[in-house]
Amino acid sequence: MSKNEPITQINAMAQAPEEQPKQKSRRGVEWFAENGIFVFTAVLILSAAIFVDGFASLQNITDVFHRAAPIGIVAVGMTFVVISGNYLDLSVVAQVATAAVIMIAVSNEYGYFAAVLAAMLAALIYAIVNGVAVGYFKANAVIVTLSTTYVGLGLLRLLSGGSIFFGPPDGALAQFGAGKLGPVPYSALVLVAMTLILAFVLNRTNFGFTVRSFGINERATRLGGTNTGLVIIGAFLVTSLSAMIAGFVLAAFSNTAVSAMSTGYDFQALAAIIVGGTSVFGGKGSVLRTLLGVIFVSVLSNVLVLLNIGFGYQQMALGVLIALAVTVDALARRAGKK
Amino acid sequence: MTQQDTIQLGGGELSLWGKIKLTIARRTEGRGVALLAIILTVALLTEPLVFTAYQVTLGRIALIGLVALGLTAVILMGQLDLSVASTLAASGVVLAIIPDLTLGIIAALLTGLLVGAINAFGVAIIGINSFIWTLGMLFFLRGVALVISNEAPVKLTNADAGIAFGQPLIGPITPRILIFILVFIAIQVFVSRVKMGREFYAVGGNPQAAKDAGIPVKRRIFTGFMISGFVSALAGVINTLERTAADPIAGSTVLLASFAAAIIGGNYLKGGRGSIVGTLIGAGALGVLQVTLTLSGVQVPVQQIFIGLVLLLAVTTDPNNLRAVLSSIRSARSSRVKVQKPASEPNKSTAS
Amino acid sequence: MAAVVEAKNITKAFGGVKAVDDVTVSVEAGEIHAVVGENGAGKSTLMRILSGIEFPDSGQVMVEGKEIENSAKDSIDAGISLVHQELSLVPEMTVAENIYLGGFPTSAGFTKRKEMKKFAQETLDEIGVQVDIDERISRLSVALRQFVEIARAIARKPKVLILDEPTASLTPAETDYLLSMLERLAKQGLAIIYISHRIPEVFRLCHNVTILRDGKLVYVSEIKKTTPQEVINQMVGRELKLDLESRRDAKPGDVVLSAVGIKAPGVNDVDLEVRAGEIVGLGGLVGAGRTELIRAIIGADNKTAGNVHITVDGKRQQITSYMSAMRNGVAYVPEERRVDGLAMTMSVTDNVYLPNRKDLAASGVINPAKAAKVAKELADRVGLRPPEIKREAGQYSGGNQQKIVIAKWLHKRPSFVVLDEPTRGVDVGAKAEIHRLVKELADQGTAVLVVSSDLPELLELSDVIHVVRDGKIMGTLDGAKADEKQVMGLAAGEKLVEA
Amino acid sequence: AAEEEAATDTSTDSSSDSDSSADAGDDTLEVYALLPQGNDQPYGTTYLPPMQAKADELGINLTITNSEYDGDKQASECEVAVAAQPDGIILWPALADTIRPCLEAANNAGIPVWITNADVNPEDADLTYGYSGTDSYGQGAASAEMMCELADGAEIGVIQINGLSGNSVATLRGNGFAETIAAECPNVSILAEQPGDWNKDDSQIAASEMLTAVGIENVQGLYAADDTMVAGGIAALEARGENVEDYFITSIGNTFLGNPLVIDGKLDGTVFQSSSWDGENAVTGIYRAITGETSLGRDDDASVLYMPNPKVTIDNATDPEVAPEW
Ligand SMILES: Nc1ncnc2c1ncn2[C@@H]1O[C@H](COP(=O)(O)OP(=O)(O)OP(=O)(O)O)[C@@H](O)[C@H]1O
Ligand SMILES: Nc1ncnc2c1ncn2[C@@H]1O[C@H](COP(=O)(O)OP(=O)(O)OP(=O)(O)O)[C@@H](O)[C@H]1O
Ligand SMILES: [Mg+2]
Ligand SMILES: [Mg+2]
Repeated sequence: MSKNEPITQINAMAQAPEEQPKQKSRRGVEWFAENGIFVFTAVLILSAAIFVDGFASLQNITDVFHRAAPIGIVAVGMTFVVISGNYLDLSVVAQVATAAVIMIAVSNEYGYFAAVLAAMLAALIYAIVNGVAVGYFKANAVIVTLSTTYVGLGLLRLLSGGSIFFGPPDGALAQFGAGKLGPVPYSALVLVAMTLILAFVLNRTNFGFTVRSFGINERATRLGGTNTGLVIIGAFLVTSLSAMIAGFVLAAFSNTAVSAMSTGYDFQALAAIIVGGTSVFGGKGSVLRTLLGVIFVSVLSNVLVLLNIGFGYQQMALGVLIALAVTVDALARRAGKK
Repeated sequence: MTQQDTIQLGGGELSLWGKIKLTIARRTEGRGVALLAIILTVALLTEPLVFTAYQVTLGRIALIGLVALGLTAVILMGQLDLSVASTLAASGVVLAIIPDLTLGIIAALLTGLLVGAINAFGVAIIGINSFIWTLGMLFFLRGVALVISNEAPVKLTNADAGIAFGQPLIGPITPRILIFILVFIAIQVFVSRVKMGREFYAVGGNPQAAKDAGIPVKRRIFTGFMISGFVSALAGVINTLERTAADPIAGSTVLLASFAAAIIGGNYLKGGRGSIVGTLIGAGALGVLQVTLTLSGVQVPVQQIFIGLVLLLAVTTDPNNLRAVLSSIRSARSSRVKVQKPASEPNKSTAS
Repeated sequence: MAAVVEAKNITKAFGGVKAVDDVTVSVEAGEIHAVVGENGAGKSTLMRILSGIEFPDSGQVMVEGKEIENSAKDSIDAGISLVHQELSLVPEMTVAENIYLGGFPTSAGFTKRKEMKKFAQETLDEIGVQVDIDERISRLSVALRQFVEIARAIARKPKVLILDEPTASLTPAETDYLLSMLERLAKQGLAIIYISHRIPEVFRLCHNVTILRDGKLVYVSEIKKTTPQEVINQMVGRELKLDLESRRDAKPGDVVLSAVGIKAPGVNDVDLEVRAGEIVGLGGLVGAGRTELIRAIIGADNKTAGNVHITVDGKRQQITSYMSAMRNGVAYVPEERRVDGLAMTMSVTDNVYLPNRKDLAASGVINPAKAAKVAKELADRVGLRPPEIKREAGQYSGGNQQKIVIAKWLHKRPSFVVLDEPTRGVDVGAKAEIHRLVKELADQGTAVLVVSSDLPELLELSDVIHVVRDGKIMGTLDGAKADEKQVMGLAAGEKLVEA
Repeated sequence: AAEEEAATDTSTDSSSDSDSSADAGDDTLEVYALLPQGNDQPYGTTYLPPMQAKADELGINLTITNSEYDGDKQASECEVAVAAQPDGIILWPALADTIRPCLEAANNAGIPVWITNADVNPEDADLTYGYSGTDSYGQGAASAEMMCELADGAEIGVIQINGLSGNSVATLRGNGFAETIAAECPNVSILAEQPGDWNKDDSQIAASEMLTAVGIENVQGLYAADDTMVAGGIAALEARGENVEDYFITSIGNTFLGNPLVIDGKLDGTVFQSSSWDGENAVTGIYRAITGETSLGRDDDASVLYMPNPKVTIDNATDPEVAPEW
């Protein structure tokens, strides 16, 4: 080894461009770009509490949570697909409805256990079809999940006949749906639990790691010894299981289920993910941010209803919000670069 | 290495068949053509009415395809425009609330251009991913359409003009079909023959290279989004005129159908690859399929399942991907038949 | 004679780091001016400023005494043409279109395609490159792309031609061709700025040399008045004891890799063996199929025929897929590190963690402290600078990125290491270190297979050299005795003269 | 009464005399039914089987489309239907304002059109052979009348839950309710309105938020545009521990979900809507049009079949005539 010493020495002395410590202001701007959503959420909640009558009431907090829970559970799960660089899973619309209908229709006949099993089977099928098409056939996720939405909703309507199903008013499901811990409905506890679990899975497990690294560089991930097809199936499976749980929560909350009940969940969940700051290019983002995005969007909708502002304006506000969230982020980043 | 005059690095001369294969390999529309052929064959066998009533089929293709054509201009640059359906709805409402028809049409089309400019502003100037920015626009414009329409359909003041508009012009060709054809030709010529449009491919294929070569990338992005916005607005105008009223929640099926058409037609969502002809073929395949299913009276859920399966098939059969999947299946199979011979063969020379 | 192009006191900082610091360069007509320096010295940044792609913080660019505005278009119009370091072509456009990118000949906005093709063909003929002008770039080899890029630069009829490491992906034959072409162009009065890490090229081709170090200009000289040793010393900032030429004593052990009858697209029935402690080199021209061969061997791409076995600790296992290769201790340093090697926006730690995760977290739950510790050790081992394992891989210079790619594989003590062009675009210092690492691995008993188009490197490292042409091994040479002529002879298709 | 009429003419061995029928020279009549919903919604789901049964009975072959309330899609389906040259078209307008071109096209092709479920605008009625179904505006009005009765002159505040924004049934029912309240009992004031998207969960949240917004102490009544949504509104009140019986609550539908609520005394009144009546009479109507029993326009007696829309309260909720169907 001694013959190598001179070079080692040289290299130790040759200077690589050491990065200078960042200036304070730049740090600040970058911090803001990273954490703006926390600030915005806090500011929105604070100003709503001060200026909007009834916002801070316990009852209203419950309502906000009710708003946030099903869509939030879908969104935290879908974050995996987004981070893997696959835009979104449109088929959550079909999946949530399927799970809800199964939960009520099957449990009425065969009990909860059978219902959960059947719903899990459905979730698994969605995950495998979406995951295989995207992961192994390298098909575009938007179109794949669009087609599984068509097929899934078609099947659901064919099998359920589009009927509205309702559970017994005092069944366990209905009780869970109406249950609260203080002002916090059980469904919101489910959301929080899901967020914590999925945050752990994404950040602290090898599976989550490969989802992130796949989102950044697919080929390097594959050459790092990863079965990338399985990673994608896994990401879709997380999404599907979340959609299933969202379906359960929704079914429990309304104690009814119908195939059209989750219309719009696809883009609403994506909106929350984006407002939270997860990049649709993949790789960058977190489940916790998605939770914040969901809270932000839910609080905003709640406030607009409290102010009795029409639905059209609510949609406009959501649009402006998305634009604002990403603009601030982009401008802050640009300032950070200078 | 002595002085050479030329250096040959590529393949040599090709046979005729080689040339044909090369030409096909250079095109992107293969899957769309195959799908269209299958659908046409099936339609011909089961529901010939699709062809005898071809003006209806054409009308459906135009309905699906018009927005897809504009969208393709954006997709070629590696961008997305999720706001097309909302643009369609909003411009339709703008047309309907303005009593004067001409003024209304102008205002509606300007709305489309404005939307395109705002989209491009977000993408090119602020520098935001178009998927997100136009998602925001999707919600915003839907809101605008609901607000200015007072959340209800708006009847055209001059409904007769609208009905007249829906009538065939020459033979079975309605203005919708004519406009669709004209838009197709215009955009096709634009992206294949006009310098500016041709550069869309450069912007999509390698933005940095495009910029370095002095192509005004931002201006191209503006042009692309404004084309998309304008065409969506045009679709909104046509729909509103033909139906004599504007629906603020119109276009619920337009967004996804136009994406499907563009993708079946072989357009690559990351940009730089694809063609307007492909989009036309994709729209054709989807349109014929839908009309066939409607005509044969298949139950809607079954129709949905059908269309979903066709889409899934179309999107999973990219020839390149398919080849890769097949060969990895093959090698996975061969891997199971392990040669269990011990390492006893003589150290034969590694090369000869 | 007056300078055609002059960059005056150019300064450019990226977030506090001065990439270019008050640099002045001028080049005359007919002059070939070399700009050299280590990775990250600021060469590319300076060139991007010259060609109007990057804005300088201060300083000005003059062409024939006139200051030019800072925009890509103005620079092109003023006569500055840049051949980028990273290929800057549009993959789905044709050769002809790429040559005229941004400047399609038009009438009333419509492209004049016939004219464009005619001009493109003329330009290609002028530089003597044969390629189908209707072919899409995505279907061309790297070398061809490089020549198309050069054709584009020349098609703009520049006064100044800048080439940023044009030979990094070229074989000696192609390099040779390119250099004579440049000499010819210079004789016709073109001013040329030439960037390369290959010092011999610089000495063969250039009239003057400018050396950058850490963004600063440290040395300018006429080539005639300096020596390669001096140039290298100035680049690294101190005297470098040249042991690049040093060879190690190989003590090959048992066969680790044996590949028999490998066929794949571009690979034509190849047998190959690599022994423990042995470095086998694969030489040949670009496009010879070496990358395809090694990827087929390790299962990164599918092969159509053949068997591959790896023997570790007496256990002989068949390699059927990349996964099984990895399980059996194969490490792969790919050719294109940006695309295949690294997740650029992930930290060094994460990049190192990727192939080792099953090892470091058998349960599937990550232990960040352990991951960081391993990353730190490996970063130290490969001499990563700065050794900040939390930094994103993309923030490192090319040479250091390559070190990260190698570091990824060291934790597992691989039994068989494959390196494809391990030092392409890497500066001399980092190159020496990478060589040291490769030799160290072999000394520890690892079987090593190296693909290199850099002949001195191939000769320095290899115990055995196989020369590949048309997907076949055309000849095998003893690494200790072979010389450049023999390798090139085989690569270019000449008979092997018995050594 | 309408049902009896339809039942009387079941004998259909004679071929249709429709001059335009190209492919129905023999026993079966070809009819296109252009609907905006089908097996994707509870109403459509229970509307279709009686419709199909009636068609089988009358020897009609139905081709059913579902435009999912997309006016453009329905227009295109109408073009397809006209091109197919059936003996008749049943049309349930997705958007009343947008179907005139469809009617004109069918007319020009000599195909009779029967409107079901939601009538066309008055100026377009001349292009149709008749209408069977309910009056969405009237349903809203009926619900409002019950609210007025319940209020009985007292000054009360109510909140209003509408259907999906932009949907024409939602608009008509909402207007019917609000305008009738304004006209007949100005003592009732509508404090807030929000869409509930025909969903129970959405309306529950919207209702709860409206209660917060206007102050629950100011609210004595609740109206929702259908039973599913009113169930959500009731759930919102219950979730706050309110005694629902203290509130005046009305809606529309008398569905499987709403009827038990009426019986329980939670829902004070709803308006019966029979999906089977609707589906059957759509077929009966087009059959009349095809057989020439009615002609273009609304002049014949038989050209308008109004669905009886009885008000359902605790007094009659268990009567067999108003047994829920969907
Ligand atoms: N866009 C950028 N943003 C931030 N830093 C940059 C950027 N471009 C270059 N740098 C930094 O500027 C310095 C000079 O880089 P440059 O690419 O000019 O070096 P180089 O001499 O061309 O190196 P090489 O030999 O590896 O090509 C490096 O430290 C690099 O990390
Ligand atoms: N124009 C082309 N069209 C189709 N295939 C091509 C074309 N040019 C090259 N190829 C294929 O690509 C291969 C070249 O790959 P590559 O240049 O990586 O080879 P290599 O020997 O590994 O070179 P190196 O590693 O030195 O870059 C060739 O074997 C050839 O089959
Ligand atoms: Mg460089
Ligand atoms: Mg190679």
